[in-house]
Amino acid sequence: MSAHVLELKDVTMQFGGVVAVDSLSLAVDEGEIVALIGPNGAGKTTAFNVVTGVYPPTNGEVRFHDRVIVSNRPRGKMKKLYAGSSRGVYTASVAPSPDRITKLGIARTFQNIRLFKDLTVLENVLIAKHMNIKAGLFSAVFRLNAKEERQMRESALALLKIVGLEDARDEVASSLPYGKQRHLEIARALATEPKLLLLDEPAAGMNPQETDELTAFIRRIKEDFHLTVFMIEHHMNLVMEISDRIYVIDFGKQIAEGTPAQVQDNPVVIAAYLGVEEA
Amino acid sequence: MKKRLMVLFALLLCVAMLAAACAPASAGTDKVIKIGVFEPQSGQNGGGGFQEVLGIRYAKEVYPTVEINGETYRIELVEADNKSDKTEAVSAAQSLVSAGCKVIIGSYGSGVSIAAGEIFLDNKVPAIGASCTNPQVTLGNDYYFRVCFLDPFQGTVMANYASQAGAKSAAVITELGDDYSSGLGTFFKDAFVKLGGTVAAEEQFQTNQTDFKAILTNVKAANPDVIFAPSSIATAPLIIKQARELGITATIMAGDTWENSSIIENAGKDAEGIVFSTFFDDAQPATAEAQKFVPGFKKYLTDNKQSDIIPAVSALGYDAYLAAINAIKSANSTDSTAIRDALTKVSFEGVTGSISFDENGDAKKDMAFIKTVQDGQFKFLKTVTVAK
Amino acid sequence: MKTKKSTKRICSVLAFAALLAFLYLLDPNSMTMKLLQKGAILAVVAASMNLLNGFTGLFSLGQAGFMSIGAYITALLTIPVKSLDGVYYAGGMSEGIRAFKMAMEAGPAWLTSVYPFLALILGGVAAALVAALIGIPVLRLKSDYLAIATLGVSEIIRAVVSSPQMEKITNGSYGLNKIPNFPEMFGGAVPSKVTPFLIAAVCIALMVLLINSSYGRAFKAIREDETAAEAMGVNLFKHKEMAFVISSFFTGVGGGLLAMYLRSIDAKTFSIALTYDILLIIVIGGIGSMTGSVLSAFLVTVSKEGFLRFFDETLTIGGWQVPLFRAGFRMVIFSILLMAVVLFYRRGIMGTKEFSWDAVFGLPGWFKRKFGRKAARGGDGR
Amino acid sequence: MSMTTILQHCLTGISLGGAYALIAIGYTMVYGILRLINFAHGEIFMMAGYFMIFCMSSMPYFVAIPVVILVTVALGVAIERAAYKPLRTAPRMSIMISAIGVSYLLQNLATYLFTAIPRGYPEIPFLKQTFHIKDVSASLVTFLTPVLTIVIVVLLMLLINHTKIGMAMRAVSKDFETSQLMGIKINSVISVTFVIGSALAAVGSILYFTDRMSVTPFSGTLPGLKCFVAAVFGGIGSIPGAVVGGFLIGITETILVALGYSTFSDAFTFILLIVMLLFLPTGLFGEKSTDKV
Repeated sequence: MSAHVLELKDVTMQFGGVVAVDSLSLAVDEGEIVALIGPNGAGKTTAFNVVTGVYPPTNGEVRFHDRVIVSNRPRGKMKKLYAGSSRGVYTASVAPSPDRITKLGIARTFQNIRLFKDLTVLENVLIAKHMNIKAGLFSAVFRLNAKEERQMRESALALLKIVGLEDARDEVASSLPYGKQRHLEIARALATEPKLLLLDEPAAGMNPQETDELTAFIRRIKEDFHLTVFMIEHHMNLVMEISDRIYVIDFGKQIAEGTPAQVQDNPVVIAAYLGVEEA
Repeated sequence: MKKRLMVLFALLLCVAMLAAACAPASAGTDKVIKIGVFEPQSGQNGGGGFQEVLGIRYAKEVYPTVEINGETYRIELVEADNKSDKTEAVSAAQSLVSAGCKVIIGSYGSGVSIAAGEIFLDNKVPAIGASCTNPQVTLGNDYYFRVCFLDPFQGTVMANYASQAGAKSAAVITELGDDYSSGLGTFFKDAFVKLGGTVAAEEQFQTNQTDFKAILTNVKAANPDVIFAPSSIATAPLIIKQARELGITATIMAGDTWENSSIIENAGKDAEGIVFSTFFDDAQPATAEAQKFVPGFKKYLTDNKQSDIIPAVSALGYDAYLAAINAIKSANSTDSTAIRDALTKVSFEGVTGSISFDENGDAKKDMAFIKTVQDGQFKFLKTVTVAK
Repeated sequence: MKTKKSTKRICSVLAFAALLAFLYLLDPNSMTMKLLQKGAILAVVAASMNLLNGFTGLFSLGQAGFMSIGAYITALLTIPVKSLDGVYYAGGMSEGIRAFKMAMEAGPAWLTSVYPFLALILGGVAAALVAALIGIPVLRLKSDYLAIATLGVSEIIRAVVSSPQMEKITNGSYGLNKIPNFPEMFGGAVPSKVTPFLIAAVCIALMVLLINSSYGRAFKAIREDETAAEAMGVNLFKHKEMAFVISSFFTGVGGGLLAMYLRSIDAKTFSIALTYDILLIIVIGGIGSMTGSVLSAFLVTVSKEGFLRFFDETLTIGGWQVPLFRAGFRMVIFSILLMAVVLFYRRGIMGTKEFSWDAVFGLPGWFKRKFGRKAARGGDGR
Repeated sequence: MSMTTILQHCLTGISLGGAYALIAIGYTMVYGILRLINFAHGEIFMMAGYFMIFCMSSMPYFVAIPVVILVTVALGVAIERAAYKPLRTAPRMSIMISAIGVSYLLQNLATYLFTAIPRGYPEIPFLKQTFHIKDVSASLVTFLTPVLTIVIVVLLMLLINHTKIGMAMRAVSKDFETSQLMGIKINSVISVTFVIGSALAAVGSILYFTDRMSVTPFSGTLPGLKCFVAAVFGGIGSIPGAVVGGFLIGITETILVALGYSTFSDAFTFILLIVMLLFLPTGLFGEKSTDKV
């Protein structure tokens, strides 16, 4: 079998006494759209943050194309907790800063939109392009990299065209309508030329019609950019319609996994969601 | 929109200011000659500076005009506050020069004088320092003169006094980053050691430091006969009071800055018995000029609602003014270069003794007055003479 | 109406020529000249502080310290050998440096002509190096911790400079003087009075180029949202350090220029108050606008030391002495002004806007609208 | 160094530390709640000094002291209302600038009103009576300062841990927004914080200046910064921390000066700060907080 694009093994994230993610293991394969769902506070975003290197996990490792990108060994109390347990204990300690992970080809969006508010739409995308700039400081300051700069602008504009923001290029990001801001955030993520795209509740706060547009949009970019998509989402119809597989977690633990159909009639999932689900 | 308004406002202001600034500085009519007063009237040395200004103003009342080849010229004083701050000193000095002053008097505090010296030199306008005692002021500056003695001299004087008073060991306390304090301290040390004394303790403190307990504790441990603590009038009372509180009984000595009533006010009874050197004492009018100056200036002080103790710096300010007009007379022209040349040759009876300048432009003085505080009054002790 | 590019070019050239002509005509020893020179110097420092605080969002209060490094290095290198003994009259000077200076002065003509500029650059470089070292630990700190730490750094630098241990080099308490004035450029083609303006112009131009480059965008991204910037592949530490070092370099150069302007410096000159004055400038100018910083640098200097002096002098109108007017009043006014700006015009003169001819040409039209004359013809630039 | 000298130094250090501790508490409380370095705190302390001078000139000390405390509190609260409240929603930087602006203003105002020449601090008779234990000599205040500090801190801790307002304060410092939602009157809590902080600053200034006898417009600046460092050192937000920090800085400073490194006595404080922030960013007693993404 081909190596997974993304693989989490026994990832545990503990804040003080709270175990936000509890030895979570999952895998995402080439070209899939996988959704991670679960009630509020189930630890979905935390999982994302571990993958993107915002927090080093308490234990466990994350592999990207079979290469360990994040890994940590249990320390202090946790050691005892893991002593003699069947769960894997990881001795390597790999904790790269988020920008390194982005460079590897994992891009993300944020639950609460995090655009560069006072900068223009174009600038927002250009910043993502800065990552693999070749020109050094000197040549950048003296504009010796005019060609590179032009290319950056062109590809940025191309992206804006795709998300339908090319007319708004010079507007300030914060002045865009909510839906557009989501699109811009995705465009910005795409600008880092990722292989894997992590979407954190892309449809949050969207009306059904906008949601449908988004669904189509995600499909389209997945094809155009040969992406693998891993998303957190609450809108069930979006999730069910778009995703190939679904992981359900509750209280940091995985409680179900499978195709939308399977998950839908899984009693555990229903139990977990009863009264909690808001979509 | 508001922003736009601000921009416009700003631009207009700029233009207005430039226009104002560019307006030709009135070069003075042929009947008036301008003398610049370059003194701190605010900031750390504001107090002392003002006393110096008073002396100069009074001098102008006494000699309001000067004869230049037959014509009487009215003298006009132009004052600029240098805020005892080097960065401000440059522009203040420049403002005087631009105002067309032919001679400049000042400043209290050597630092600002040194900074301004370059400006006066560039513009070939002679300056006469009243109480700036640091060697640097006149050194290598042909346009700077001064009517007071120098720190090396002052340091030696105090060292002599100390050893004459039978002191064998001394503690020296100086302010870090302050040329006056550190300089005077060094010169005292050298002289005192030459005279066979020992320096028991050397302590430094920071500008604006208010707690001298730790330093003084060390001093107390060293148990010297005298403490030499040249410092600004800001820190003087602190040192005195805290020393006494720690039970230090040694005589505390310092330089000319300490002749300022604010020290007595702040240090109260603890100030009793401090000793310092100064340039002038109204009880000992050395010259005819002085005899005429003392009563006149006392009256002037009371008219201006000041205490009628004559501060030495006022006397020096007066002398600096005299030097200026004498030079103008003998130069017999309003050309500042000519006045400068004349200054090198002048010799006259001032309030603080007969004054003439050596090749550095320093007054040839060999006598200092030692004063102390008794019953909350400054009191003349003796004069000390040191052959240069 | 958008103005044609050519028109703008012409305007810029004309404006620049006019300024230059004005400077050339101005008497080098006039008050105006001195104030403008100081303004230009402060403009450089303010711009570099803005690069850090306004564009990268790092609230640093270390300016005075880095200025002192630049100033001391420049002074050390440029003080002519003949006046060294006079300057170091108390402690004497380290022989190594003296020897080096002698060698330099003995050097060929071309060397002596560029030497002052080398001194300035070295001053900047020294400041930058110190910044680079300090940045490694300090830049890990966030907002106000960073502020207080950098403020501490500047105090530490000041302590070291004035310490007796450094006396042979920095002349400890006595400070350095006999510093030569601004040098001429291009064999006198540019008289010394104009030099500071040219240098300032170059420095500021460089900074503007930087913030408009791709790296500048990365800086802004960090200002806007560190987490997002990192998620977009911007290496936080690298870029923060970059901004800190570059800013410190120009601050150092500014310090060097200040030394040439003052002609005599000591550790006291570079106290926290100096940093606050520069902060005042960038706040009034608008944090995040280079134009603003430059504009208000001149505005503040000229008003503070030029035409507002009268606040400090006792003013009597027709025998009646105006109250309040006495020494110190000027500074009170300025601090009140600062508070007013902070509280009511938080964006300062320019906000984050930069100068553009469009805006200028827009002004009349905008005026019409502003003061409700007839319907505006020809709107403003945007 | 003889025994008595060492004792004398210890005494100086401890009493200095006591005064620092009192000021540091003001910083730590304000920071704990507003996440703002109240740069003006040092100046409030300085102004309290001047208030005392004027009060004592017209009334006996037992009247003057409470009056001074009241006036200082008024000043502190006024500053909060005028300079910080309007900026509550503004970005962090502008609030800090506002704080710096206030201290700049107070300093210049003091220079303008009272000139830069130091004013002698009035002597409070019973505080100034000097003791001589063998060669060690010091005034009552020197002994009193640390004692008083401890007492005040204990009272403060009781207030914070066992009263409603104290609970509110703790809540606000834990989470500003949430506690607001929980119906805590943020503004009154903040005011109370400033009241306590300024009051302590006033007490601190009385002890500090009685021991050092003169006030200048700049007397506040350095103690202010040092006390902030003390607060950081002890762990911002933690009152016992601030006290420990205060004493520690006071004592180390004295030791350095005693050893003849007065040049670096101030610098050292900041070196301490930087080192602390690097290796123990939350200070001695501060608790860790992870910023949410």
